[in-house]
Amino acid sequence: MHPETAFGVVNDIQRMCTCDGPGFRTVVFLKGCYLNCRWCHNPEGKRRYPEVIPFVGNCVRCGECLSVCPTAAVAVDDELGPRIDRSLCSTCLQCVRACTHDALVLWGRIMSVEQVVAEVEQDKTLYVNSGGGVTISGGEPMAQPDFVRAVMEACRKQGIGTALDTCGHAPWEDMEQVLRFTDLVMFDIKQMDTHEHRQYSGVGNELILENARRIAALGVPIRFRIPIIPGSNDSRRNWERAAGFIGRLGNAVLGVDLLPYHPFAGGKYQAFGMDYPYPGGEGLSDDDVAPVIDLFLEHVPEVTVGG
Amino acid sequence: MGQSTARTEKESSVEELKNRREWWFVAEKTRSKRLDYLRKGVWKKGAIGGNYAPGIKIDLTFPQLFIDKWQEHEGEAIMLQKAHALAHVLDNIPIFITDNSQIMGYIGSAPHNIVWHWQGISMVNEEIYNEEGIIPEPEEESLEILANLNDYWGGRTAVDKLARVLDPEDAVKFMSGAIGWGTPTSAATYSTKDFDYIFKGFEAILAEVEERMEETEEKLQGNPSPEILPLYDKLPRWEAMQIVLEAGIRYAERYARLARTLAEHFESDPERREELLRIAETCERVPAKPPRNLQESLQFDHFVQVLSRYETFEGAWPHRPDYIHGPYYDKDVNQDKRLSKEEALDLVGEHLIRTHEVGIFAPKWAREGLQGITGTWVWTMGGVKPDGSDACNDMTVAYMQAARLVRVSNPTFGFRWHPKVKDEVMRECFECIRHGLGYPSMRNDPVLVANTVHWYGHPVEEARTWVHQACMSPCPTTKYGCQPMRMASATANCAKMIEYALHDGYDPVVNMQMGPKTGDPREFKDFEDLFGAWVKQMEWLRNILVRTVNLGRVKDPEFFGRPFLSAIYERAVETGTDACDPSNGDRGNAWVTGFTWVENADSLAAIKKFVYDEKKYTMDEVLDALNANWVGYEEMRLDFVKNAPKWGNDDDYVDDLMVRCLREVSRHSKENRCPSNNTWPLLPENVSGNIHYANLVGALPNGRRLGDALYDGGISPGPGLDKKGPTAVLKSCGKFDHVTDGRAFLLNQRLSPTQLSGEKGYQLWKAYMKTWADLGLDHVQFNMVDDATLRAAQKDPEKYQEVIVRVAGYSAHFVDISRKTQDNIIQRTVQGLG
Amino acid sequence: MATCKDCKGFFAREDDQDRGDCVMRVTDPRQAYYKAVPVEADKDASKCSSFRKR
Amino acid sequence: MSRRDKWKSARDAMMAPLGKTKGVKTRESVPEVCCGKCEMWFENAYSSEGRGTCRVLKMGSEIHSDKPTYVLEGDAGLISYFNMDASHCSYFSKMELIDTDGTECSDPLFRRALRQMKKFNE
Repeated sequence: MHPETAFGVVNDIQRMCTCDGPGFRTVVFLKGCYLNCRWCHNPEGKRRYPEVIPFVGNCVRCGECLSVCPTAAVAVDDELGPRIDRSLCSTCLQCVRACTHDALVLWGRIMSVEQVVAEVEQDKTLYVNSGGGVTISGGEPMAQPDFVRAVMEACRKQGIGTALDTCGHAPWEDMEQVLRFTDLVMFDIKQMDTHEHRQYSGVGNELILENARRIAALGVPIRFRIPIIPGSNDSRRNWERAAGFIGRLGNAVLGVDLLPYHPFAGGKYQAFGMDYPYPGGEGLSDDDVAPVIDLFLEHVPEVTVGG
Repeated sequence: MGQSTARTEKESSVEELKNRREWWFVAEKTRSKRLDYLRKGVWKKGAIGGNYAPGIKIDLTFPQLFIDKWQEHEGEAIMLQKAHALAHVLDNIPIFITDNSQIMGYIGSAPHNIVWHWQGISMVNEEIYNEEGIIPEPEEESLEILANLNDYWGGRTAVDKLARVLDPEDAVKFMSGAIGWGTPTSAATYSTKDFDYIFKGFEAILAEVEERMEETEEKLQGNPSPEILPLYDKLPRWEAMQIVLEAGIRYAERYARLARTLAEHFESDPERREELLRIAETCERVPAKPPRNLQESLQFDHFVQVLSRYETFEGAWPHRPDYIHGPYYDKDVNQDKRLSKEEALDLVGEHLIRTHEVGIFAPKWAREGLQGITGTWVWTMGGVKPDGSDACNDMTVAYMQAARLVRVSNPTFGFRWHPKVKDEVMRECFECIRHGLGYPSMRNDPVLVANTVHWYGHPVEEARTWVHQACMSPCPTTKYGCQPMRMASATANCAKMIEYALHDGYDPVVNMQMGPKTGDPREFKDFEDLFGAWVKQMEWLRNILVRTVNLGRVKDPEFFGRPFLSAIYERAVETGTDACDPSNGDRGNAWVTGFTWVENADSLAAIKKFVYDEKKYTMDEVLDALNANWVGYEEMRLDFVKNAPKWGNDDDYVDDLMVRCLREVSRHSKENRCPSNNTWPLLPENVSGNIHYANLVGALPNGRRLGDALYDGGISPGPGLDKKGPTAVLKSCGKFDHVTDGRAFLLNQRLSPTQLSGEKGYQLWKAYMKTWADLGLDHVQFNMVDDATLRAAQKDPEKYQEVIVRVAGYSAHFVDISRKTQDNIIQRTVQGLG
Repeated sequence: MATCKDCKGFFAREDDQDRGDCVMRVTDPRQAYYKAVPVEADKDASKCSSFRKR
Repeated sequence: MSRRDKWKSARDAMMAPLGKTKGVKTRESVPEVCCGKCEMWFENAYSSEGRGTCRVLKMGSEIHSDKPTYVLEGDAGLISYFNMDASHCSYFSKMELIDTDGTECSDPLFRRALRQMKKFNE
């Protein structure tokens, strides 16, 4: 592996997760994403590089950050709290160090493959006892394909199961090399209509659907994760097309996880002092989701709701 | 037709309630009418926050009946004097039979009364006099009665007598309340009970006593030699045992008589009439003779518990009811088919309720430390038989199911997990936890059996009979294994160890030189000096507690006297001694309960890192900040909170210190000896002492201020300070040996209920438990109520009367604990499964 | 003088007619129960509020 | 004074009222100015029958007479009772009464357990 690919940008590593694959899992959230979904729940994961993001609620307006910033990129608004002008910020982290109230936080740590694997290995007993493992998620992990491949390869050597949580938008060559070390793919399908896909996520879906076909053809176990976003993709026509598409992919498909939209991310945007581009209203009720479940069950062996 | 529709509606709404995880309403809808009536009929005896609920009154009939005969027999041997007084109480205390009930016996003269034991500590007697709300009407008259009683008992109680014998320095420091809890008398106590022996029946024990007495009298007529001299003291003790056993049988007969009277003259419902006759028959049979069926065995058990609590304040309830009653359940339900499962469940559910309703006045420190409950009544379930095979039975399952129906906060269960436990039993445990009961706590049986053998040398077959002596400490239920009194009165406020090490032994809170002078920390040249001071303070604190409690134990037969307990203790019956007499073969099972323990490791780590390793702050600065209670040092305090290493994150820097502290204590545990010449290991746990001690422990280097709640205890990390997730907590806790590094170690985990739903939830929990066992931990308990529910319960307590949370070592109804403890529980990290 | 044995709530003991149980129905705010207190048959009941003539 | 004797006087002060208090009257009398209302007084945590320690004065001090004596050095703090007359004590400093509804455990310190102090809370 090239030295420059031995490092990745990691947003967070969460241990003992139960929603992202079988058993107990350690989820490695990487930074950077190819898509720009309006409802995105992890806005801190979008950009590829480390960045300082304010936690507005923690700010006590002490002004320490202002005094240490060499490029005057930080401003503290009496009402809105700390703001960072990204065009000026050099990510020197002086402000993060100066802030004792956790109001300015660095998102994205440069980590080596060894560092990540060392942390993943911590829960090995738990994976063994529960059939769990590591899940690489994002952002979009395929934005750092060499790094993902290296982490997965190392985990496999340790006997740790691997899962990839991807939006599927990546060159097939990249996909292919990662899949060699992947036990399970969790694959997002958001919208079957490419124009609508482009409208809400910034790119068309041709590459995504093609990759789905190819993964299934390779025989790598795959689960589809389908967000239900009111006003964006929740039409019967879309579900019929998606179910039909998935149904034709063959035995590699383990099931479908429906992820009904919930408005919780709004709070996160607020905390970061960002505008939420998708004020989608209330969460969905069981009654809204029930017909979608039935529809998918006609085509796939298992449908779950939520994580 | 109409009926079946109604039932479907009920069922579907139960489904909905389950989906919303409103378990308390699920219970209300699914339990039998009888259980519903009995559950709702219970008067809440646990103090709410620190106050008794409106309507709860102190029982004045009991102490007045007692003192009548007590004074009449003044001058007799204490056990005999007490036996006469107790028999008089049992013959005359008002008794009652609640509608729909099938199990009899209550301590006190009415269901809303709580009792107390005036012969323990006169300070507690005065506390009752001073307490608001519990004085029965007419108040003036009751105060007069209380004042007279207190005047009589003042100076005559067990602790008053002990304080005169203790070294005066020890007495003052022990009773300062700063360094620990303790009532070194069996007046405030708990005892292990050997039901293999007790179930022979009181008549059989009486016959045994009679035989011993005859034998002894014969010897006394023989050749005079020094050997016969102690025999003279044995005779009145045996006589005392006879008196209380006979009184116990008469007490049961009073219930039988009342039940017959009701059946013949009052009851019109034929079904209830039959029940009353069955009650009469049961109470005529037990405790005089061995039980023959489930109702008799439960009734026998409960009579024994009630009689014990007439004799003394039993603050815990060591018990293994599934093991004791399992064979009777099997006979009635599986073999003879005398009872249906539902009928059996009614009896089991009522057994929990009858226990839950017991109310004993607790002094304020105990009410704060054990919020919302009367005592730490942890019943032991599961485990193995003496031969090592699985002991779980249908009764284990029945108790778990009944617990979900009656949802009492007390008793709770501690489950003895071992690798042979069947999946169906594990599922029952999990259902209880999932239903938000907070119990069973899970105990690692192989580890604890080994631990019991290691510390006290109990033979392994006996160690395998263990029950929770209080919240946590295993004790065998055998002839020489049973522990008659609360040796755990040595309850240490461990945070004082580091506090004193940093203040040259001085305690500013009680304005007293408490610990030894171990030097001004400014003069310490390195971390080893500080650690050395810590070791000296630790030893001093343990020594004073152990000295006091050892003396209390040895003096107990002289200062208090236990006729009833002696009568049900095989070794006491055999030797004509008081059950508490350590010379009758007691093997010893003492431990020091370690409150506020983890603060030591975190504080030592913070100073080691910042003062000695990194030299970021001087000791001067640290002491100035602590003396100012961190006021004016907020930035520095946050640095100590956030950037100093904290226990529970799988960080060797602090974890190694924890292990080192534990090993120092273990070394010292073997140097401290109990009256049976056995060891005094440490058992870190807190109940809710972390709140009680909030105002008694000064500022600490872990960033804590005077008044802040301490950590929630045992080896649980500080709330919100375990940043690395639950496995890191488990791994930190797995770094020391749970057999040789201490007696037992309490670990709290809050798990998110949404993540543990369904079959997957169960499988994940089981994997978690497997990992916990792999790491060799001895204890874990779960809270599975989500933040939203707890917050809602704070806002609207009326609607959430039945939400139960695990406080630490026991469960309590959430609305019954103080706001400060409630906040503390919410603050405990919800371990983010997902 | 009214004594306990004249009361409807008095039930003499089989083994000793001079003593017996005073049985009363009590309904408190939470539960209903029957209560028994041992009494002498000849005890003065003139001041007893729950006395009910047999 | 030997170590034992020194602590004996503290022990006696702690145990003194036991067996000596007689009847309702002594128990009910609470002077207008008393230790229980002073912020220097800290009620004992072992029991809340009304015993406590002074945060300033040490053993040997006498405050309930016309001519109080104050001892400020020593190993043990002065043990006194909530209803000890403190009208002559120059260290008396009246405590603010807050949150007297009894829902909180330790604030104000222990006072709510003492029925006799209730009249001052109203």
